[in-house]
Amino acid sequence: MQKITREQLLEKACALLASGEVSCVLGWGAGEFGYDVTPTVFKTAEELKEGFVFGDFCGVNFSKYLVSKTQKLEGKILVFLKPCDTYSFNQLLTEHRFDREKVYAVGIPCEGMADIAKVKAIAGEGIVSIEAKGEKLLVTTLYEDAPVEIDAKDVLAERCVNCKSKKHVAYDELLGEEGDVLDSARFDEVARLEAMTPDERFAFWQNELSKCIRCNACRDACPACTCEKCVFDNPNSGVENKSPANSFEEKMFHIIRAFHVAGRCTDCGECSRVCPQNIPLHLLNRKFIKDINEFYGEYQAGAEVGARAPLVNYTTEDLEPGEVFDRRGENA
Amino acid sequence: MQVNEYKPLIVAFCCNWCSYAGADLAGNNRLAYPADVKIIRVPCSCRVNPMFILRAFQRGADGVIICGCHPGDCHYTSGNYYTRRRMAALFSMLDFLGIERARTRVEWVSAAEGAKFAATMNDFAEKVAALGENKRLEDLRCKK
Amino acid sequence: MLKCSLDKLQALFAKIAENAKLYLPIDNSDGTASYGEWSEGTAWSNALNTTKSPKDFFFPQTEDLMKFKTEGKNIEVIDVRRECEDFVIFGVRACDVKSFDILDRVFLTEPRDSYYAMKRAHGIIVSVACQKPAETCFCGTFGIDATEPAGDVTAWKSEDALYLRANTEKGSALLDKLADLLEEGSDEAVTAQKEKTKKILDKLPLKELTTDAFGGGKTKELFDDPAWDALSATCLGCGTCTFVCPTCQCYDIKDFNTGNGVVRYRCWDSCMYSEFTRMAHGNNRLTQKERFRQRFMHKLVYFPENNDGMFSCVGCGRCLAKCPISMNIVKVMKKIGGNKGE
Amino acid sequence: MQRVGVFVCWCGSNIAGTVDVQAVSEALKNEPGVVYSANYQYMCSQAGQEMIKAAVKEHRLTGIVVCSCSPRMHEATFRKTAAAAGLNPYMVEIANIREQCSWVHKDMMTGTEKAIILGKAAIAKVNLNAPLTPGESPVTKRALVIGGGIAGIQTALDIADAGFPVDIVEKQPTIGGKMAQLDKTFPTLDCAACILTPKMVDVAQNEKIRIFSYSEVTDVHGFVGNFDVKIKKKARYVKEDICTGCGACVEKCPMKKVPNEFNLGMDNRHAIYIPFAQAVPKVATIDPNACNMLKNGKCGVCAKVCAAGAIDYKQKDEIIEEKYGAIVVATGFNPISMDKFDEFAYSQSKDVITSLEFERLTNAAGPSAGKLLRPSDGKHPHTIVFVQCVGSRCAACAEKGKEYCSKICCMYTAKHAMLTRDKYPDTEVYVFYIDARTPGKNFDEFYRRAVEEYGVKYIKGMVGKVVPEGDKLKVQASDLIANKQLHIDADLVVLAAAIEPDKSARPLATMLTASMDTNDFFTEAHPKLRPVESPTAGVFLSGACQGPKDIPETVSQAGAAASKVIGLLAKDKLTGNPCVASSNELMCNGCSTCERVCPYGAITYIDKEFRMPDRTTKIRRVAVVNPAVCQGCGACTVACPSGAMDLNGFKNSQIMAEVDAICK
Repeated sequence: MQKITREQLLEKACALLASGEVSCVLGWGAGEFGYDVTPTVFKTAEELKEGFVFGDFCGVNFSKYLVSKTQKLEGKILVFLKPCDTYSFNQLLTEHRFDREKVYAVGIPCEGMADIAKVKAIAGEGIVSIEAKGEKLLVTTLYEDAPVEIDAKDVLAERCVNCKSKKHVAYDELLGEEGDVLDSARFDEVARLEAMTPDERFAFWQNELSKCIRCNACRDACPACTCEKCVFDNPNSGVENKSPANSFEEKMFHIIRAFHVAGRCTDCGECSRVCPQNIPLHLLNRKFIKDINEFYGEYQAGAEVGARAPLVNYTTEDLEPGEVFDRRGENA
Repeated sequence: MQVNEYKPLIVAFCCNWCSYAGADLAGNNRLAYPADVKIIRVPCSCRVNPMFILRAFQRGADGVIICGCHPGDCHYTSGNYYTRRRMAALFSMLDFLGIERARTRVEWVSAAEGAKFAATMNDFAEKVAALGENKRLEDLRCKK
Repeated sequence: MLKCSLDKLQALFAKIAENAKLYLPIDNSDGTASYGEWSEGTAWSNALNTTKSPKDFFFPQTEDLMKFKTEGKNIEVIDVRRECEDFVIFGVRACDVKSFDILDRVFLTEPRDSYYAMKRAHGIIVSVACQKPAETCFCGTFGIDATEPAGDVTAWKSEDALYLRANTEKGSALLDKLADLLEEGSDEAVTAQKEKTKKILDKLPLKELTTDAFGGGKTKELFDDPAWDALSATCLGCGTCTFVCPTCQCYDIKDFNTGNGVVRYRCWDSCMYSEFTRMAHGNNRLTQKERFRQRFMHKLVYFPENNDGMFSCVGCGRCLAKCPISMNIVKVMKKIGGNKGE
Repeated sequence: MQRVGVFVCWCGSNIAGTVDVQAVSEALKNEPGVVYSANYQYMCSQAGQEMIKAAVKEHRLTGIVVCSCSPRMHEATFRKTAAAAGLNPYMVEIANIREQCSWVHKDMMTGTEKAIILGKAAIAKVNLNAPLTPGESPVTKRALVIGGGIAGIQTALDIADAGFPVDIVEKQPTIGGKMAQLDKTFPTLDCAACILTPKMVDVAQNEKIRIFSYSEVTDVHGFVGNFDVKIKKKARYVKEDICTGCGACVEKCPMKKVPNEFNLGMDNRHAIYIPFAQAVPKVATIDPNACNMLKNGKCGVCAKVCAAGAIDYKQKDEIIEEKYGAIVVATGFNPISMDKFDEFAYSQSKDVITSLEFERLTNAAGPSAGKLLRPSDGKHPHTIVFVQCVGSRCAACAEKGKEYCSKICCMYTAKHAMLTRDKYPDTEVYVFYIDARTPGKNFDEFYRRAVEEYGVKYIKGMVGKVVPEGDKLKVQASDLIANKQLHIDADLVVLAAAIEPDKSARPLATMLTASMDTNDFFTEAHPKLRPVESPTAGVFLSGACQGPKDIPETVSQAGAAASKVIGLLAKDKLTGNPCVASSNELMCNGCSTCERVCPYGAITYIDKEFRMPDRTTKIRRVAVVNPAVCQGCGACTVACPSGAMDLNGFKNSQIMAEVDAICK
C-alpha cells in the first residue's frame, strides 16, 4: 500500500550512516504481530537491517522525539517524516524546541496509515501477522485458516481518511514525489456535533470524557505538548492532578490541554491514535482549528516556520466573544 | 436567612484601569446590582487565564464575566485584543462541550460607564439566575 | 457443575442484582468494553476483555481516604470509611482473577489496607473461562490456565449455556441464591470446550515466552543489561501501561482543597512519571530509562523476590495492545537476560 | 503563614450605613492567617493610619487587609502606612467594601455578607503575597531624536538646553523637514525660513547636539534608560568635516537634470547638491543614482574643483553605535500620493498641483523665484481653484484616501488663498470645502479675513471633476448651499492632499516595539493623560508622527516631549513598578509565545545551561523579562502554555485564592 518501500528507506538510512552525515536514525522498529511498530533509535546499519520496518502501521509522528533526542544524542539524527509530521516539525521549530542543525529530515510520501482497530473489526481477533500486497493487506489470524484479505483503503485511520496534506512543508531531502495540500472533510464531524443541541453535545462529551483514565498518553504523544513542566504535573499551578477524580477534572484537563495547543496544534491526530479508551480527542483540537479558521481566517499551524499563531495575534476588527454564537445563528 | 432561595454566584474579573473604575463609578452613583456579583481586580483583562474561569465554576460559581477596556482603549494597548480572541475561542469550546453559553460573558466597560457596569451586571445576573445552578462544570467535592 | 441456559442469562443477572450490585463487561460504542453496573437489559460484552482491568473495584483509580472540614481556624477530621455492601463482578478472565492474588499480597499483608480489604471482603468474583484468546495473550507464561480461571465462581460459556462451579463459600452462597435458574450440567461440555480452547492456546504467538531468565535474585544479572537503553529510548513516559495493568498498584496520596475543607484521597500513580518517587532530596530515578527499568524489574524480579516467586504480571496483554509506542513487557522479556523466547 | 491584620473602615456612614462593620471584623478574625481584626471610623485618617501602625508593631503583622473604599482611592495611602510601619508596602490588600458593596447594596444583611466575602478574598490573597521591591536601572544621559524637522529640532534644542547631549538622526542631507519647504506660516504669515533657519543654526552650533544627517536608524535594542542604537550614516561621498559648503562643485557638476526633491520635482538640481541655501549641515551630497563618476567612473569634475579636497568617491556607509537613555520619534508626515485621484487630473495636467507644490511656487527660493506662475506655460494664473479634503475624511473610500481629518489643510488653504489675493488682486480664488475647520488661536479670525477682507470665494461643496481643455482646467463642482452645479474655467487647481505618516515610521515602530494605529500614526501611552509618550517606556512622540498637527502644536508637543525626556534623563536611576512579569526558567520552554504578545518588547531570550537531574547539562533557550520595561499587563502569563510566566502582585495562585474565597 505504501508507495515507498522499507528497502528504499533502509538504503537511504544506511548510506547516510555510512557517510557520517548522521549518527543515528529515528525509525520504526519491528514488533511481534506486524502492526505493533515501536519507534526506535538505530545506531548502526546492522541494527537497521535487523529491526527497521516500514509499512501501513508506521503512524508514529517522530517530530516530538527531536526535542529530547537532539539534546541527548551526539551528531545529526536522521528522521523520516511523513507529510503530516512535517507540520509538527515546523511548529516545533517555530517554538525553538530543537536545533534544526542537529536533524537530517528525509520526507517520505505516505498513502495513509492503517488503524488496527479497523483491521480487527474486519479480520477478527487473534492477528499474528499482517503483510501488505499491493492495495491489499493479508491478515493472518489464529482463527482463520487462510489469511484474510483486506482492502487497505477500508482500514485507513480516521486522520488519514481526512488527510489534510500530502505536501511536505519541511525536509532536507525528499524521497518520492511531492504531494499537495488536500481539501479534507476533517471538520465534518465537528460540524455534526455543533449542529446538535447543547444537551446532546453535553451528553456526548460527558460519555466520551468519562472514559478518560488520565494516563496522559494524549499529552505525552502530542508534539505540541512539549512543556518542560506541564501545568498538570506542577503542584504550584493550581490545576495539578493525577487522576480523573470526577467529571469536572476530566473536562478541565481536556479543555485546558486543547486550549494550550490551540493555534499550535497541527492536527496530526496522535492524541486520538494513542488514547487507550478511544476518546475522539482530535475533535476538541479540530474545534479550535475550525473556529480559528472561521473567526480569524484560515490558519494551518506548522505550515511555515515563524508564523504567528492566531491566539497570540489580533486585529482591531476581531469578532466579539458574544458574537461567536450570533454569527452562526443557531439555537441557544 | 432564607436558605432555599437560589442565588447565583457570579465572579467578575475587572481590569484595573477601565472596568474596575467603572464599577467604582457605579458605586459612586449608587447604581445597584445584585450582591451575587463579586469582583476580582486584575491589571488587564488579558491577565484572566481560562484556568481561573474553570476554577470559578469548579468552586461553585454559576457565571463568570470578564470586563475590560473597550477595544482600542486598553491601558496596555493590546491586552483586551488578546482577551477577545482567547475568550471567543474558549467560550466556543465550552459551548461545544454543551456548557450553557449564558454562563460566560465578556463585556467592555470603560471607567466612565458606571451605568453600563451596573446594567451589565444586572442583566448577566438575571440570565445566569434563569439558568439555575451550574451543574455541567461543577465539582461535587466543592459543594458545601 | 451447574448450568444456566443462555436465554435465561438476563434473568440470572436480574437475580444476582436483587441481592448485590452486579458489574460486568459492557460494550462501549467505540468497540472497546468496560466494566459497568448491570441494569435491566444490559448486555454482557462479547469482547475478550476490558481496557481497564477490574482492579478498579478493589483499588479504585481515585479513592477518598479522609476529609477535613475547616471553618475559620477549626479543623474537623472526618473518617469516610463506611461498611460496604456485597457486590458481584461477573465475567472476570483468568488473568485478572490472578491479578487479585497479586494485589492481595500488597494490600492484605501487614500493614493491611483497610480500604482495599473492605471491598475485597465484599466482592464476589465470577470468572469466565476464555474461548478466543488474542495474539497478545500470554497468561500461560505465568502459569495461568485461561480455561480454568479461579474466583469465587468459575463459569464456562458454551453455545447454549453458561456452566457454573462454585470454588469458595462465597461462591456457593451466590449460586445457592440462584438455584431457581440453575440446573445440573455435565462436565463434558465444559471439558470439550476447554480442549478446543487449549488448541488455540497452543498456537498463540507468545506461547514460548518464558520467565526462566527472571525471578528473585536476578537483580545483579539484569539491572545493568545494555538492552535497557534501546528498549526505553522512545518511551513517552505516559501512564498507559500502568493504568491498564491489572497488577500495578502504586498510588499517590494527595490533598484536594475544596474551599471548605480538604479531601485526602489516593489515586493511581505511575512509575513511568518523572515525579514518581520524588522526595525532598530529589528523585532517585533520574531518567526515563531508570523509570522504565523499574517497572519491568519490579514485575519480573523484585516482586517475585519478596513474594515467594510470584511474578506481578499475569500476561493479560493490555499493555501490548495499548502502549502508544507498542513497547511492552514481552519485548522487554525477549531482549533482557538473553531470553529470545522463540 | 502570614500574620494578617484586618482593618475594617466605616467610612463614616458610607460603609457602616449598609455594612455591619463590627460583624465583618468579627467574622474575618477567624480566617486563616488573621491575628488581629478591628474596625474604625476612618481608616484613612491620621488616627486610622496610626492604629494600623500600632497593630503592626503590637501583633507583629506581616500582612494587612484594609476593608474600605476602592484601592484606586487609598491603596497608595495604606501602602505608605505599611511602609512607615516597617512592612513591605506590597503586603497590603484592599477589600473594596464601599464602591463595590455598601454603595450598591441597600440591605444591611446582604451588604455585610458580601463585605465578609470580599474581606476573605483579600485575606486569601494577602496570605500569598510576597514582599516586592521595585527594580532599579541606570540611565544613559543622552537622547536620540529621530527626524530633523521642526519637531525634532525643537525637541533637541530643549533637551540640549537642559544640559543633556542629543543626537538628531535625519534621513535627508539636511535638517529642516517640511517646514523648510513652506513659504509663509499661518496665522501670522511669518516667513517659514525666517523662523526656522535660526533654529537650524542653533542646532548646528549647539555643543550638546550632534546631527547625523543623511542617516537612518537601523537597529534598536535595550529599554528605557538603556537603549543600544545602530545608526547607518549613508555615504554622501563628501567628507562632511572638510566640506565648506562653498558650492563650487555644484556649479561645475555637468549632470544638471536631476529632479529637485526639495522643489518637489518642479525644477532640477545637479548630481552633487546642497538641498537649499540654508541647509544644515551645509555640506554637499552626491546623488549616487545620478553621478556619472559613481555610476561608470567617468567625470570626477567635482573632485577637481573642490579646493578643500572634500570629495571622496570611495566613501562607504558607516554604522554608528551609540547608547541612549531616551528616544524621541519625530518622523513627521508626507502628503499622500495623488495617483488614485485621477478625477482631479493631477497626472494629466502640470497645472493641477498639490498645496505643498504651491508653497514652493510661491516661495522666493522656489522654482519660479516666488512668482506665482503656471508650471505648464509660466503664465500668471487668473483663476485658481483650491480643493480641500483631497483624500482626507475619506470614510467611504478608505482604500483611496484616509478616514481622518488632516487638520492643517483648512488653514494653509486659507493662507494660500489670502496670499494669492494679496499679491495678485486680479486673481479669482475659489476654495471648495466640506467644512472650514478653524479651531486654534486666531485661526477663525484668519479664515474670516480671507473671506471678508480678501474676497476669497469659499464654496461649500466638492469638486467632482477637473478636465484639462486647451490651456484651461474645466472644474466641475457642486455648491451645496446654493444647491447647484458649478463650472469654473480655472488656470490652476491646487489640491489640499491628505497627509500621512512617513513611510519610515512603520519599520521604526517595529524596531522600537512602539505601537501604531491602523493609519501608521504612533500610538500615545494615553490619549489624554500621556499624549507625548509611547506605551513603550523611554520612547516619546513629537510632531506629526503621532497625528496630523500644525506648527504651533508640533512645537508645543516637541517641548512637551523634551520635558518628558529631561525628566527621565535627570534621574540617575529608574525605579520600576515591582508588579511585573517574571519567568520561572526551570519551566520555560523558550517557545517565544510570550514575546509575541508583549506590547513592550520586555521579553528576550537567552541560552542558559541547566544541570539536569541526571547530572548532565543541557542548554535551553529561556525567556527573561526586563522589569524596567514590563508594565505588568499579564498578557504573557496566559499565553505561556507551561505557566512559567507569572505576574508579581497578581500571581496565578493569588487570583485563584481569591476565586476560591469568593466561591466558598
